[in-house]
Amino acid sequence: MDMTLELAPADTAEPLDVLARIYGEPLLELPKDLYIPPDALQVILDAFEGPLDLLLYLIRKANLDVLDIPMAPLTTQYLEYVEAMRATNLELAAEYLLMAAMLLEIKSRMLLPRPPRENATEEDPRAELVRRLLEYEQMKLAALRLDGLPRVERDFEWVGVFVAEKVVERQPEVSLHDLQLAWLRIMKKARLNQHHRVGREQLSVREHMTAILRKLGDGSFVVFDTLFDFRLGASGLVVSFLAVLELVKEKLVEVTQNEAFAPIYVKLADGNHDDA
Amino acid sequence: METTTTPEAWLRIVEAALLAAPAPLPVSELRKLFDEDPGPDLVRRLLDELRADWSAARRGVELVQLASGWRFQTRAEYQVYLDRLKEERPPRYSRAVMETLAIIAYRQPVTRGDIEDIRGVAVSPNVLKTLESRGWVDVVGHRDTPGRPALFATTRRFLDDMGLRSLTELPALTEIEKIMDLIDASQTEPAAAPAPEEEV
Amino acid sequence: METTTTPEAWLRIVEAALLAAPAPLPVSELRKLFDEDPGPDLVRRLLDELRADWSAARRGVELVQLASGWRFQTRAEYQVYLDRLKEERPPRYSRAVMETLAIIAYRQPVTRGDIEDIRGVAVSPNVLKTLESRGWVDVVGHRDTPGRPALFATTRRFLDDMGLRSLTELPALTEIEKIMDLIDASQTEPAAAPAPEEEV
Repeated sequence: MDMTLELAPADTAEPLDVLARIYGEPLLELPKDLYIPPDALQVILDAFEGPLDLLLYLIRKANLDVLDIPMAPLTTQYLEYVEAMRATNLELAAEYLLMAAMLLEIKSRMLLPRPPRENATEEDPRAELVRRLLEYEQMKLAALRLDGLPRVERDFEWVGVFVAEKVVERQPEVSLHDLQLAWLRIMKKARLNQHHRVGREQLSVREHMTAILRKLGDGSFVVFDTLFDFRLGASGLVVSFLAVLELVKEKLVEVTQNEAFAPIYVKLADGNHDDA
Repeated sequence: METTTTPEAWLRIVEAALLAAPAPLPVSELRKLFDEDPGPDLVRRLLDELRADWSAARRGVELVQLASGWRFQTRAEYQVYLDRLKEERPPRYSRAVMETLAIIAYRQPVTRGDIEDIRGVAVSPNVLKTLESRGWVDVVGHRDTPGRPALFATTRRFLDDMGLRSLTELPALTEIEKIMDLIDASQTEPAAAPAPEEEV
Repeated sequence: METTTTPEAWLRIVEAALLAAPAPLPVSELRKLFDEDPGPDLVRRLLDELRADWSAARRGVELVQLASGWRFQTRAEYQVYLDRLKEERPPRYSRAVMETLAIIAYRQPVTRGDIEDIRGVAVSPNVLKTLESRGWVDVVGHRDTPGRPALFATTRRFLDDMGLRSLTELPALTEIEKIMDLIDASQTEPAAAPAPEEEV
């Protein structure tokens, strides 16, 4: 473990030796025990996160065996301390007092004579405090390491380039199923359900009608033969032809032939084209 | 990067700043990036170089200059892809639009009057405009009857967007009608008389 | 780009999406970019390629994988420059906040009482509020004990902001034994004989 266990308060801006001033004199050292001079109280409370934190500091820096603190003077000090604290910060005082009480309890239990043969089963009264100190220590270090992780806004920035959006509304998506449902609705409403004649072939006639209309779109005469795509095969040609007949019937196109066997011309019915 | 910062390094710094900036950065702001103010001209040269780099790499993001400064932004042609990540529910066409589209698809070429006959209600011009602006429907001619009404048909684009090669691949109406028959039968209604004017 | 989209073109699309995304994009989300779902493996390959490309170009921006997906971010060594454009410093958190965060991160889910037990002091409501408003911590339930105290846990956002993919990437907890040498030594002494010279 190459990591130095720096247990001093991480965010104390000032060095520890000017931690506080008592009666104008700098407090050069942290207290050797849990007694905090009332005048330095606020500063120390700010510097430490609580009695556990202070205890850890004392273990490391003052090389103090917390379990060997003289308990009687400590108790006296703490009573004075709580008295001084009453006005200002009772809640925090309570925490330090609780810690003092805990230390006293440990001390008293250590002093109790124990039956010689039952050592093994009886837990060391210090175990619980040690466990808590260890756990807090571990979390303190974890906090430091967590703080050391590169963090967004402090150590790096998210990239977020502007999305250039054309002010186009988003187009609805339509599936074939939607189309089918729409048709179903129409038929239900219009009671068109008896028309069984609308099948694939007739639809393809419709498709060819549209295609032929497009070919004639500019209004000029088109040679009849060119309306047919011979690659479609016989059935395709028949459908194309039916489409032309249908267009004639619907008066959408005009078919002209000057004389027998002369070329047949087809054009859109009069004025039936885009005047573009 | 600390002591001797090369022009290339400055290019990267300006680039990083622009990529992470929440708003366009003016040249005056970009000058603050440097250890010593390089003046506006050098910054502009870096910006030009950066713009050319990104443009040459044909990325989906480009550096552009706006009134308030420079920023990276996605190219417009990438919007279609980026839109796919949007959470919002896709908008839907109204019933009128869908039914009109169905009628044009299955009965083309049809006039507005035809559509109104089938739907039994007037067709708002907006409905047809919606379909035309989508590129799914257009006017392929005019019927030679009084008023010479426009004939609407579906377009190639419509087939493409639907993933069809031809109109014959549209779901067969006979299947739909079978379903209809079943529904009607279950409703125990006597089969309605065929609408006499409907002939294809 | 419409019909034949090459792998190179897809790379650019994924890149543009990631550069423009306001939050990390998971692979499942990136798959939506494609015309046809390419499956997760192809997307991962594209991401690896993209990461390698950007890394090789030694840019100030890198592609990283985080808890909630992939995202571009600026490299830490560029922060010193980017900070020069910042109006205000990012918040610096007190020890109380960081220790509380560590306890929640490593011991989650925990109640406020658990945190107080470990730290030995009361947890101010502001500390938890700070962490919650940063989006790093939230309430994931309540412990079934009297008072039903809220259980706190870290969020995905916390991992994202720390550059982590999962909680398992948190720095390992230090094994602390050495500091307790004194105590250990006293414990290994024959416990039956309390030091008689101890004062009370």
